[in-house]
Amino acid sequence: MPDAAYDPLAWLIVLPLTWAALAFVLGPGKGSGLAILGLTAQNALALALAAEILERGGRVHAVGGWGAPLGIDLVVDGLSMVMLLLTQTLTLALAIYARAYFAQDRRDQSTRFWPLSGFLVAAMNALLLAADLFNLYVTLELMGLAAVGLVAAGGGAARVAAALRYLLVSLTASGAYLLGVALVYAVYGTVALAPLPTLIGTDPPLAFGLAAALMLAGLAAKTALFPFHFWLPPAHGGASAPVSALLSALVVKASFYLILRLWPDIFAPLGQTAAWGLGGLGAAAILWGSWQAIHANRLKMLVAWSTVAQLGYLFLIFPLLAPDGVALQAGVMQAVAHGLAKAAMFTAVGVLIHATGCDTVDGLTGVASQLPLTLFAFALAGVTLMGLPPSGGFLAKWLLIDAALKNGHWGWIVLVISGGLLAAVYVFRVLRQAFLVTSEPCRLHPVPRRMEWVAFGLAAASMMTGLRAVEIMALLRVAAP
Amino acid sequence: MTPGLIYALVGIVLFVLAAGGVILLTHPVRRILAFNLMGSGVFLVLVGLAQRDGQADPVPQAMVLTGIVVSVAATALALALARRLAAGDGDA
Amino acid sequence: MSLAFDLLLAGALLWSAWRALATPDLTRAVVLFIVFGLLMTLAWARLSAPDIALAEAAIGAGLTGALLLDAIGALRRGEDERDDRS
Amino acid sequence: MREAVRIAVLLGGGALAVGLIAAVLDLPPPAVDLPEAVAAHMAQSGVEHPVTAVLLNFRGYDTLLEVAVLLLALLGVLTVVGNEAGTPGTAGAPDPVLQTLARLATPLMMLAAGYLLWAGAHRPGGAFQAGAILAAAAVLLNLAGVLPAWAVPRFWLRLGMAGGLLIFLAIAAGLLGQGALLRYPPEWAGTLILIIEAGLALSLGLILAGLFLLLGERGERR
Repeated sequence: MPDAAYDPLAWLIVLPLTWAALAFVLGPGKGSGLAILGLTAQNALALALAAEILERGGRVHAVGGWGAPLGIDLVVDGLSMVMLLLTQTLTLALAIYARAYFAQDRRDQSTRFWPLSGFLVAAMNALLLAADLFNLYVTLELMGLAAVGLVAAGGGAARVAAALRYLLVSLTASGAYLLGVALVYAVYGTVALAPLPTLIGTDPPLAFGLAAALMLAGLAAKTALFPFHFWLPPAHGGASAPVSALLSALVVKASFYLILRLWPDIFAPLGQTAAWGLGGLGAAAILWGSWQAIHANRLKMLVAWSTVAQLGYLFLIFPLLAPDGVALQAGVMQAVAHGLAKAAMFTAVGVLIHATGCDTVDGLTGVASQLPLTLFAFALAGVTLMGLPPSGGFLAKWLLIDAALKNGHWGWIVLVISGGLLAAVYVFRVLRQAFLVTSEPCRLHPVPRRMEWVAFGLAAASMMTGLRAVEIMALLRVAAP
Repeated sequence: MTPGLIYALVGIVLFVLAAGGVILLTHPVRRILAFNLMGSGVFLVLVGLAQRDGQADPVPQAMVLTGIVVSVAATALALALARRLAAGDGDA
Repeated sequence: MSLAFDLLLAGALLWSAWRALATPDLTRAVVLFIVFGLLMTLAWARLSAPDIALAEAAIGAGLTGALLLDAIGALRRGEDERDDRS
Repeated sequence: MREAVRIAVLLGGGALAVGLIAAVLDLPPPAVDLPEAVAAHMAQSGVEHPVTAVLLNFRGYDTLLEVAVLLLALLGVLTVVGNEAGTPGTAGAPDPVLQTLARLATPLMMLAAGYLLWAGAHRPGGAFQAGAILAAAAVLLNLAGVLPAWAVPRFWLRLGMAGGLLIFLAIAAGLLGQGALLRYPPEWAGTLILIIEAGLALSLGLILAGLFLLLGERGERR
């Protein structure tokens, strides 16, 4: 064990909380330098932690030194490590993008962006590491409020309405989750994750079943699983570009991660019915989200509906989860690839909207010749969403098909392939418009190159995850102690 | 029947009633009010069930203190949004 | 005796919550919510949780009630102004 | 459609309530006896009141994140109201009786807050209740027209609001050398908890008052 004073596990939570609070003290619009400095350090910490657990395996940090069940444990294993790395990388890239984005002409929207995003990252990291059901509730609320604050930033009736709806859904969902936690405490006398599996055993009482169902429903609503998806498109499609990217790429993944994390111990006793229920809703989400994306007029709404569809894939894995871990790999790969690709897409769209001055697909006519790098980034991200090789999205879908084949679920294979085709339709809709040749090329506003390069870098990373998947899979195999 | 069990049952009814309110009501202030009632219901279940044998349990009590503070924070944010929304409609 | 008190309080809690949700008049609903908060304070005392009783009185009933009252006041003033303009 | 949702909610809610009540009436005794564990470790906690021990020592990490939640709500409120021209308020609506009452009550409430903070180590009370009473005093002064609604907070106010969290973070991280976050050495636990609580009470008071006063309109309008 490394010297405790430098334990990256603890600093990954303390550091973002500190710079977020300091950014608040500095005042409106300030704190971007602090944020980028903090996020760079967090990336270094995450890499150090990854190297450490690859060598020595997952470990526990007992906050207060008490240990569960009296105290609260933080646990890092392969699954949380992959998500931690994704979080730190994405937030650093988006912070660089946001700094250029807000420097343009949107100072009003940036006033509280830095402290809010700091608390968001802190909440993400705390959520990924927590091994205590009640502590998870606090991190969920922390993340929900940060996300709502970010959506509302900049004002405008549509944004505020979207933020309020998002907040009420999020709060109701947390309420259901917390009632589940209360029942778990009533049945077993503890909310720590470590002792629960042995306590639950094979024949849990009715109260536990209801608790699990309430928690699952709350988390599914937070992940915007169909039919609880209605809050997502206005919130993600209405916010400013860096915020949309943060929300679509990371925030919805956090509650999915929790479902995945709690599945074997808490939700699996609900049985195959629950697994197939989630899978069926995921299938509906793929079809409905893609359909809406194909028919969206506004560019950002198209990308937001595509998130609804792509989240659907994550839920297809639950009926396929098996000890061989292929379905789990498929889910994590999809979360990582979609996170990077969707961040790339929203940042690219942010560039396009800034350049053309309008947020419609039709307004893109002929921009390809003037913003080739951004269009290329959008196309690369689209390749991941369609699931074409060699992208991370391809690998995710390949693993999913592999797991479905092993179980003989042919329906899933048809679904995965048709989902890819539907994604191709909405991605090409945008590209075709952008490549149309017009007699009078429109005059575009200049865009900082840095914004274009971030979009491209994220898209390239979503491709690279397909090529460098071995490392991710190796990390994923690291078990908790 | 211990007080713990009685208030836990009240909490269950309260939760279901208020959750229905959050989903079905339309006026934002009413929905926020319903959310607060829902929270109170959960808190009663948390402490009440833990103390169903009549013994005080400091752990859920501390959790509820945390929960009450989180609730008021969320309520203030929600009301700020609702007020902004109403004001924005007037300006538009 | 204490059982009777608990049952009475339980009934009062549920009644005030139901009325707070169902009353057509918004101001009245908020007043009922504050009444509910004060009843909750009693319930916490009965559950031997004086810490929560204190917090509930100050935050649950007091601050939340004040916030809600303030909000409906502001919303109502906003509506009046709009009516004046039209 | 709306009617369908309504029926679904009513049926689902009814089924949930019946299921929960049935489940709750048939509960086995819990396997883990946490109150006993709390009692067994009280001596090392640095305080004598079990709820305070859980809140600031055994589960102090929950409380740390919760303070961040409060600060975050304030940030959210600022994002929403901050775009309006923040005209600093002037006290209005003078009601002499209410004003005198508020002026008399304020020092008493301050005193009560201080007492609760100090008492929290031994009996019910502590930072949250103390902060709430400080906030209530501010709200009362505002309602009486003595204290105007707040405009966008200045540096020192922001520092006061974030101070509680920053002190908590500094102590939590400083104790990493002891082996873990927030691992108080038993002989220092009482003092450190009191420092954290004092910071929290002040910041919570300011934030809770801010949540009300930043939204308030008394005096802000013509």
